[in-house]
Amino acid sequence: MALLGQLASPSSWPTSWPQRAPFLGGGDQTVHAWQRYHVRYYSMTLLFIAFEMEMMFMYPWAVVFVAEGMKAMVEMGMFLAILSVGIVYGWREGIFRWQ
Amino acid sequence: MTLSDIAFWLFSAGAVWTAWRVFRTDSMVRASFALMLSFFCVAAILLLLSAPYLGIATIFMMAVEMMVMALFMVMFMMNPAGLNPMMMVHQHKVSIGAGVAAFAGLGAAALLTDLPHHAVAAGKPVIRDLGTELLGGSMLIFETAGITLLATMVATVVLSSRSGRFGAADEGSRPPGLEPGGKPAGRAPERDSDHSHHAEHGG
Amino acid sequence: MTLTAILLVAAALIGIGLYGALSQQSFVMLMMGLELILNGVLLIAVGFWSLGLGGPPRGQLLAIVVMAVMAIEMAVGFALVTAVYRKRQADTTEGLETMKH
Amino acid sequence: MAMTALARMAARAPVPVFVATGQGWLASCRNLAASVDVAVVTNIREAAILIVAGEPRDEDRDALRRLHDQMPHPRATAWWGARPFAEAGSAIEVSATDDPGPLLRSAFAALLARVRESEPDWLPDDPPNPWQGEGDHGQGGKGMMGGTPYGRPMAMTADDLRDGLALDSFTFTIGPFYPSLPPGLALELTLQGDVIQSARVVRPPLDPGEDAAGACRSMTVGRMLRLLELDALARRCEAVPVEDRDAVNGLKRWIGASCAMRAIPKGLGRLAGDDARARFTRMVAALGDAEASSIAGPGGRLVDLLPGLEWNEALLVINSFSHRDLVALAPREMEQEEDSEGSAEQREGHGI
Amino acid sequence: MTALIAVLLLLAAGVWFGATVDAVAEAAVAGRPVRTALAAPFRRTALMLSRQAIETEHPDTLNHLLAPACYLVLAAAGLSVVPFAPGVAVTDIATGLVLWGACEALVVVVVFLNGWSANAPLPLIGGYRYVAIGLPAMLISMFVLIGTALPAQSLGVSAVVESQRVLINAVRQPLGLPLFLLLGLSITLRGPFNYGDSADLVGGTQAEVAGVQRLLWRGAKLAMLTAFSAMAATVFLGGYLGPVLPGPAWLVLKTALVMLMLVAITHLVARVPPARMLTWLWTVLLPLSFVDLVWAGLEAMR
Repeated sequence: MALLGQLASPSSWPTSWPQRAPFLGGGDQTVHAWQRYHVRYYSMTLLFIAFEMEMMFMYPWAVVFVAEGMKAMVEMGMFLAILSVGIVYGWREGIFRWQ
Repeated sequence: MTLSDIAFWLFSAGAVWTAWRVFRTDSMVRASFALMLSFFCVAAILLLLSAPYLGIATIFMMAVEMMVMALFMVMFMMNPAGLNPMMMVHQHKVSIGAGVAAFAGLGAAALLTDLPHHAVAAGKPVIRDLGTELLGGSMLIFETAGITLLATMVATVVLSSRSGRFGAADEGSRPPGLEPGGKPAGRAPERDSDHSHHAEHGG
Repeated sequence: MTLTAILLVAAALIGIGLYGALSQQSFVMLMMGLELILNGVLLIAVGFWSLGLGGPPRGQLLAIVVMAVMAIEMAVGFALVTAVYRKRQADTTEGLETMKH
Repeated sequence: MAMTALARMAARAPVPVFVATGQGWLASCRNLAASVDVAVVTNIREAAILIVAGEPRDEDRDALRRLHDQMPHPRATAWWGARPFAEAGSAIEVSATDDPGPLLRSAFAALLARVRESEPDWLPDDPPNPWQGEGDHGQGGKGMMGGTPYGRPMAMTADDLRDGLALDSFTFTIGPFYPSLPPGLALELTLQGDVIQSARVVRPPLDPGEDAAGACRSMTVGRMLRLLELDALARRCEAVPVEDRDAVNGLKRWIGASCAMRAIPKGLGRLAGDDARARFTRMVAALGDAEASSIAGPGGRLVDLLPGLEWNEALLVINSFSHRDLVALAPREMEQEEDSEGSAEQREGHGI
Repeated sequence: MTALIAVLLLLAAGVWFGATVDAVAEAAVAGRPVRTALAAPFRRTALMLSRQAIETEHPDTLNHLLAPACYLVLAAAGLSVVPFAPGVAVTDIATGLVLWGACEALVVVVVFLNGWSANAPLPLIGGYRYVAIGLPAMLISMFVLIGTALPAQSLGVSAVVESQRVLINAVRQPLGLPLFLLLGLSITLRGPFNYGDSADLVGGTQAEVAGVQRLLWRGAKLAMLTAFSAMAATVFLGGYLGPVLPGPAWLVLKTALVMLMLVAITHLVARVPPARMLTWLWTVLLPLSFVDLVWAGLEAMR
């Protein structure tokens, strides 16, 4: 009840401009925080979306795994081995660190 | 009009409307996630089309892809949050024409063609079918996809990452030593001590 | 929910995607248009699979391939954007003035 | 009715206080950390009462005003051994030697019951820049990047130290009341993403004095533990009585078991042959000792250690120094040209 | 219908239980009186309700409101695949594991949005940092979950439970549960995987919110903790299976056990800097999840 009441009437105190300023321990900023944010792991994310595609194949594979037996194991092993090469390569190129 | 028909039209309207919002919003984050919602609506339609696996898999794939999309949109667009309204378009009229023409053409084709009618039987084990197909008849497609993805991974790393054989990104490029482990040829590294620790993070 | 209706919705998505891909100046927005087109293609593929052809396993595989194309297009596309952005900055000797516009 | 029941229930929670550190910070912080009446919070948005612990430096007064106004209503300020500002109105005043606990409690209950008026802002209710009605759409901006939409201009691009992508750089000052920095230290940082591009000391840390090394060390270790996401352990550390051997040894065992030392990357913030991990390990070992342990003549500048570090790593480096060392490492810097030259030189060094 | 009520009840009870256990554990580690911690969640809730909710300078208001709400909905959606007894689940579908995976992926989006929408530097850093860790952590959990689907020969959660009649997966696939718990820490923003709401950013994505909004986010995190614990209990500890007691009781007990584990880890284990964790995730934990998968496969073929 109280929660709904609060949500309906946000508060008896409107937020003032000094209150809106971002908390920086007494510090201040001059520009907006929204910016062309320099993501430091962008290479990782690109490798990630390529690698993540393999999930699409793995779920149906899991369902028939027991029925297909060793064949399923070997084929998926090959598939994952191929993709792991990409991960090892990315690791050697240092993309799992902050760029 | 069955329940699934109503759901279908609702999701269709959602898919088209959010797709339209993608190009009409100023905030890049909102644009990315509007596209994500459009995909989700299509995913819901896929569920109605008795493709339980594809529908839900679309949701999780697209959630991840659009997340990455948002990162890059914000990174490379000026004014990513849309604080100032903007309209970055060229050949606007032509594009609208092309869009409408594509819709009209495809729509006419859909309306005029005699489409096959053979709905998937209820209770057909579609996921199991897909798995068997992957491991059997389409094994080659499956493994080729692996190779393609590997190529993509390597290409993205090569193109996007600045680091290479000569050291980590944060050290700047440096020529290899004249003898193994020796000083870099050419010029001396600057401010080495400040950044050396980053090289030790990987491990 | 007939196949015709699904194709119409997919046509709308493709139309909007095409508009976006042609009209947007920035490379990343252009890619959103491409993704939308593929979104429509995905819908068509699954629509045919489900309502037209009676659910052959290969139809689902096609849908997965469409998704893989999407992922690959995005990954390579963004890698290219990054490379171009870096390169252009390195080429621009006056520095930042030209980057702002 | 429901409201008063809610207020009564809320009033029984520990009083959430934020400590603005003035000259008397050390004794006050130690006292508050051990108190059961209050919960020291690290974010002003959680606090209901701002405690000014000792007289603030003259130059920190503006920062204190900004900090105060960010506190959500209902709110109050307690001046503990400090003279209230002229604008403070009905302030809670506590003398330096008193325990503020009971006073805070009653003030807190009065605030929640709306008996005590919530404090108004100390700064004028104006946006950082005028914007309303300006620009093409009345949002304060012109064109794509111009103007001050919604009160502030947009960030602009600059070169990057590490990967050669010139994206937006974001400059701001942080401190002197930032809970993850030593009390009093204020830095002007330029970030790209979460990596520090350049740093400048705006205010040096408050000097706690020679004889306070033991108490000071437990505060520093506490901050460090918090950076390692061990908040509960940090509270234990800040409250630990230095002379109680058992308590201190127990605390050391907790810290050791949490892998806190190993969580700090090796080689981080190397200065005079020591990295952050070694300094922290030594600091933990010295918990409970009263005498100061200083690295022999550090002879460097804190601001030189920071560029190129990620946010969390940078804070780990800063807090791995003992407070006294930091006073020496982070002297006050004048507004000078030297820094811009310094960063230009770095850019060359790390260019393509 | 019963299942829906059960989900909501379990969520509510889980939020209360999680908040209490968290407060007690925190008090115990911090060396403060444990008795008062028992009532602390109610008092803190009341406090947050009676305070002002703050708006930042031009926030993305829609997303600012949507993020906590969606987080809560995701917790409920995740919990909806958990069966309380044979056949009693809200969404008893054949692709329950995939649905759970989709919820995991969307948590990353929601946390990012929460950090982004405030238009303030510290939440922004928190949101971005979380994406770096959240994405690979999700990948690992999916491998682990696929491992549990192998013996079940199905992606349905009920089938996974039924496949554990003889031996629970936590024993059969010993690497699975620990790896899955890491994901739990990650999607509930806790302890060694708290990269979104971390203390060095004074609360990260929630650094700028106060009052009701803070309460909502906190509640949503606890709800997600409940949902995750129930999922882990179902997939690795056999869910409703157990002697003597009725099925739902077993599920609740096992959920509580997983929650206790997570809370203990939260307060006892240090966190490493994000760059280092990213490297570990890809070079140590991901190979471990491969090992788990092979182990599960060989075990399932036996």
